[in-house]
Amino acid sequence: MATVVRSDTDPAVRPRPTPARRSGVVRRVLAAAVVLVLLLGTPLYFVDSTLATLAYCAVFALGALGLTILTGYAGQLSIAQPFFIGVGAYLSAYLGVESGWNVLALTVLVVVAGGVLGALAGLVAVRLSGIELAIVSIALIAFGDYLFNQWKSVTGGENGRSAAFSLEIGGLDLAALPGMTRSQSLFVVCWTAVLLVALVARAIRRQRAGRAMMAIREHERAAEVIGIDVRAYKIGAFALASAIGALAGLLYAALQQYITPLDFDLNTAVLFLAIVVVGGVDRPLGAVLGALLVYGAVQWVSSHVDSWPFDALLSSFQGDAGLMPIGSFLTFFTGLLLIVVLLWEPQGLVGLGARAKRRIASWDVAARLRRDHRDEETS
Amino acid sequence: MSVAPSRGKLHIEGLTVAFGGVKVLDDVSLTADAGEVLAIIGPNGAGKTTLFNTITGVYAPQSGTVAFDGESLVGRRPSSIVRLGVARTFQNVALFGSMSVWDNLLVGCHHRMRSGIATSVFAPWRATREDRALTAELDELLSTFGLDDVRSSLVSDLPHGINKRVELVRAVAMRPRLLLLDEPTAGLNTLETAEFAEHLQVARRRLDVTIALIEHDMPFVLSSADRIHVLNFGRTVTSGPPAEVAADPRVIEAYLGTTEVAGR
Amino acid sequence: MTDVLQTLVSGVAVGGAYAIVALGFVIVFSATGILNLAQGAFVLVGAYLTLQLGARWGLPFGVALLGSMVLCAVLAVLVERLLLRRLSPRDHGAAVLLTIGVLFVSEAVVESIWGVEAQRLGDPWGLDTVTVLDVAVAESDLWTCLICGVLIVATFLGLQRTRAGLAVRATASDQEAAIAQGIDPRMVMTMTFAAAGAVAAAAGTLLSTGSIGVSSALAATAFSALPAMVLGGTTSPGGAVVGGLLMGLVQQFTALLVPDVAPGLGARFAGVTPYLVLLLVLLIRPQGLFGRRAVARF
Amino acid sequence: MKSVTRSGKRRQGRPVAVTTGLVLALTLAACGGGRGNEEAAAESGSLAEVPGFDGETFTVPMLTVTSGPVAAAAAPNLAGMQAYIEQLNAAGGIAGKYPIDLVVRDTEYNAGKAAQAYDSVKDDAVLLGNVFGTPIVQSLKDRIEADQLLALPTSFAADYVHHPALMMTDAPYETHLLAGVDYAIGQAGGDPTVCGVGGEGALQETVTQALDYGSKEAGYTVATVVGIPPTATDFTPYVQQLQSADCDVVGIVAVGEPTVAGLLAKASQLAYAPQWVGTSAQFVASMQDSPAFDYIAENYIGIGATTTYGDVENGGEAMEKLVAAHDEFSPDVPPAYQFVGGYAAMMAVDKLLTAAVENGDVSRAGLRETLASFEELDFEGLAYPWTWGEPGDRVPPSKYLVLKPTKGAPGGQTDVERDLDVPDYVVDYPFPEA
Repeated sequence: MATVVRSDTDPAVRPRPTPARRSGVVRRVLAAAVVLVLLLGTPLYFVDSTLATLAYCAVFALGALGLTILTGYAGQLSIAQPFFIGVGAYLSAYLGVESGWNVLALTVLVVVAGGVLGALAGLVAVRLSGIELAIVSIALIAFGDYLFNQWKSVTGGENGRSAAFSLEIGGLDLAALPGMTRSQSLFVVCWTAVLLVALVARAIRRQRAGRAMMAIREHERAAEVIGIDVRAYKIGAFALASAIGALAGLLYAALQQYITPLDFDLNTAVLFLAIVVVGGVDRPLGAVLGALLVYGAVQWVSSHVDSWPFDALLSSFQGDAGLMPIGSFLTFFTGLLLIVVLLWEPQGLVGLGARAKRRIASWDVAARLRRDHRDEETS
Repeated sequence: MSVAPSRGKLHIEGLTVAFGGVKVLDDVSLTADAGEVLAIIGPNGAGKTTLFNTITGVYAPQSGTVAFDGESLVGRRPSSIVRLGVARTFQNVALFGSMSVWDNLLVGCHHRMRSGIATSVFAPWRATREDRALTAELDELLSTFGLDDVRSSLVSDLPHGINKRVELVRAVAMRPRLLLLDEPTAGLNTLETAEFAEHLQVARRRLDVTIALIEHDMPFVLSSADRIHVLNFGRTVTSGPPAEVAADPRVIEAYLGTTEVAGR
Repeated sequence: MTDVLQTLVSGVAVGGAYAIVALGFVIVFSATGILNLAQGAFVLVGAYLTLQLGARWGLPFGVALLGSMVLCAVLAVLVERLLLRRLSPRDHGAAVLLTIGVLFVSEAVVESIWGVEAQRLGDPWGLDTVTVLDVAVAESDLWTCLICGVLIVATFLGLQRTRAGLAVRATASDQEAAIAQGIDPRMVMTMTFAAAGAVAAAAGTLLSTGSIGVSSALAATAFSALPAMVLGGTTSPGGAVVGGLLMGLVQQFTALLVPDVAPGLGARFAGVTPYLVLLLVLLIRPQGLFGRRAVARF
Repeated sequence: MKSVTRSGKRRQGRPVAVTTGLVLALTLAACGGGRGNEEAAAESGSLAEVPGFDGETFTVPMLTVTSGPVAAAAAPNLAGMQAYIEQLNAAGGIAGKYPIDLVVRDTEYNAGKAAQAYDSVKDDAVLLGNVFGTPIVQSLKDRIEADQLLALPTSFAADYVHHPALMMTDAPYETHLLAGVDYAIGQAGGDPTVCGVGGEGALQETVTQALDYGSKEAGYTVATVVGIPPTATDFTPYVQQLQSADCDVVGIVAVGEPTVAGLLAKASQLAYAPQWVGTSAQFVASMQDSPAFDYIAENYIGIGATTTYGDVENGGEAMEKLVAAHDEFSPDVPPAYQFVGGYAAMMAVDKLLTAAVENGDVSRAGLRETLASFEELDFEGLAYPWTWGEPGDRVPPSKYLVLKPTKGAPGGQTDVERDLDVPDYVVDYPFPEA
């Protein structure tokens, strides 16, 4: 006990790691190992088409991470995320294909452009309250639709444009990492991006910036009077979310090699909302789990329409037996997921996990109480 | 070391605040000297909370001046007023519900830190270090005010009485030199009120602070205030030491129209 | 000149439909604070119910329309009772998301029951027109305007002259005070949803009359009416009507003028003009044309 | 009929690390199959196995639209394709012994979804039996070319004619639009004003360019080309634009069925009656129920290269087989004009694969060689033939027929004129080189 007191008061004596801190380090190393194994092991395990789907999952997770910060942390319900993803996608497709920009330069440009546009949107948004903001963000989707369709020299109009730009940095081709196929490489690249952004989002959540945003979400006026520059943080959250969205757009374009205005429409917006709601809106892990579950499930069902049990339930063309056409089913599935999760576990999968953890912890406590009780009886 | 006469002093002169032509505050002047506890009393709708909102920059006055430390507060944004050392609590507790007590205190220290979004993105360790630097101080605050047990509880899970205290501690963590307390004992029972009075004394000893408080609980006011300022319909009724004000017939008339005030 | 008049007529017809959809949004929002995007679902289902009752089961069109309004009112109340009521009443963000879920589910269900092809609604007006001042006016447009007008007036009378309307207005202006006066906010919520459902069914039906037909694209119309709601002020029923009409006129006139005045903008420009007008209005007057800005309280 | 996909032969690979998080692992497993060995296919026949051919069956993916508002337009076309393949398989398949497995994927008329669907089918495809819709073909054609696949588009833009990856079975929009306008001018006599209507964007441009060419070559006046956005619901402004330009002949290109029906109905309300000329896809069966049907029958003609459904007189034996296939394999799908087009397209696939089997090479390169060796690909009277050969030498059908809406006819259209020659200047239309 005495040593502890001394180490606290005397800065020259470094505190010895307590058991708690040591277990924290062990946990961190373990987590890093798991992530690394998943990141590099998965490409060896799955076929290319599955890896392509998983890479798309990563892009959707990335876009959703922007919403984690904007909607989850700062409480600003925005539907406009696909607009910023679209801006990132078209910008990189145009400059990458037409002007042969290096992908590293593209990344920087796209992130900066997304951030600036997001900050501009934030400037308008700070004047609006919750519901108006949601509606005005729908307006942004409408503007995107117009812009992407109309600015034909850049976007190719409604038929879209090629996005087959080179992913080479120096000698390293990100689409063909040493010893890997295109799908394997892009899987690694996209999930690495998710990992980095998720770490940033996690850091924000635990630090001053994130606390300020959550304070705004919880009680905007109190946050203001406590000394938080609400305007600045809202604009910052918009800028960051949009920058992340634009980065997701670059990867989306790189994956799909072709983009059209339909990729960034209202349905995509709802898909993103479903992802963050299902996963858990205010945790980075929620965005990742939500993307895997929602987008993964949608892709899985569409590629298994002809096998049991979907062959009986879903029809894949006119005259085919089934309760529902496959396309309608995907709409149905997204809607139903939203309803079920909101009613049953508004914190999403992450909340479910937390609840299970609390349940287990309460067993622990119960067990300890029983043990204490027994000890008392014996003594 | 000579101290400027305006240091720690809240000075309001001729303050008028109106909404849509209705004057909520009408030519109000008051002063709270450094280290003093000034109680502001008056019936509901007298403009007390509006006064606080105007001091903290939520509302802009039609005319008049508000100065603290000799600096004018009019026209400043709330966040910049906080940086001048003004902290407040709220009539209906305004904590951040789904955050822990600990995080609420850290939010209270917001203006004392520098790291922002960019820090978290580019140098997250610097932000972590900044948080760590406050750990000892906040730990000590928690134990001083008997909140060790609820350190990581969510505020929304805690009872009202505890939350009133958390809010006070959050205000203390802001290291204010002017502390505005809006009905600090509202919703507390007698025991809790007594406890709160004690905690307020602790806070006073820790901080070199001027306090203005809005309160309906007269025994609490009479025991903790150095001076009382009475508002009614947005106008000053009177101002003076507790005993004097409590005996003023105009106050008795304005305040619920009973003699209860003086009787206690 | 006939061009202008003709466009005026079509603008009013399109705007009338926007107005009535926006009215449904406003009734629910002002009383409950919920942005009910399931309004799109009621619009869609309402049109198909009219189709089913009228064209398929042979009921007269007027009866089918009324039947569809009643059924949609019931459906809306079910959505409110079974789903929305289970959410925390203050969580308006979750409520928006939930109603989006309802919209998606109903869209899918409608598609699997009635198919995706546009179908004739079976309204009595068809393509008949009357000529007024050299302008051919579709009878379906005239009836659309008329029925919208009747519904709008009925809504206003309902809000102003009935006890139920008083309760809705009281709740909209101050929920706590309304509760103190013995008004049950849950009852108010139910009533507003029923009204919104009925109005939506009428809107969906009217939007599908004449040459257009019923299709699942109707659900998107609900989104198009959103700017009208904000434009007028989110809590002002009169604002919704003015906002809707304004949007319809702006949209139709843009479609007419763009090819001559600024062909570079393209035909799609008409689709974004409502949003442009909305942004402009919001930047100048954040509370909308007829909205009030709530005073912040602690 | 239900096509069998290859998802059945999944294999679990060796376990990754034990540390794999439970949820993640589950989701990953749900996302698809293990990386299995693919050389397990049976050895039979003398043909070498290639992607999309396992020695017994050809796999032919179809990227079509089965949901959303466009699905209605794609359905009869797809039904015709399926009917042909069912009939073929019932007779043993290609060359009597290799059945075809159609794998239907829904693109939702969304190029992004199509790209993802393409990724999932391209490695197991002998060719793409169908790619439906202009935005989808546009988005995929370069990737199809990069993968050296062949695809049959249901979308008829001028720049597909000489594209090495695309095998068109119907004439491009330009050919039919120009031929139709030429025909309508001839019928009307005098010097009528010509206008165009196209879907806002690329189709509007297609119409503009084609009519520009027509006005230069044939000397008529083109007053305006109106673009209609896909979201339009009230068509008053667009009819007004045509009306105020005094258009007598209006050519329409593929702006989607609800749009065409709505536009014509609004024109009838506003008492505006020019000669409307559409390409074959513009009129669909449901327009028979339109309140404006009488107006449409009076004022609209369609131009096509495909024989109408049930016209045994001109379609001969092939048409009899087609009707039999419809009655047996897709009796629930109402017969439509586009059914014949789909059926004919699969006939082309049949002929191509049969020839390739004879040549002993069904690889992607082999198919392209076989296609290049065809002089003409005959549809046995179901449609006017194309001139094939090397991509650069391909020429669209040089004959056309004129269709008129007729209530009760299969698909609601009958031909009023057949075997008309496409004017020379239209045959010489400068289709872009790939």
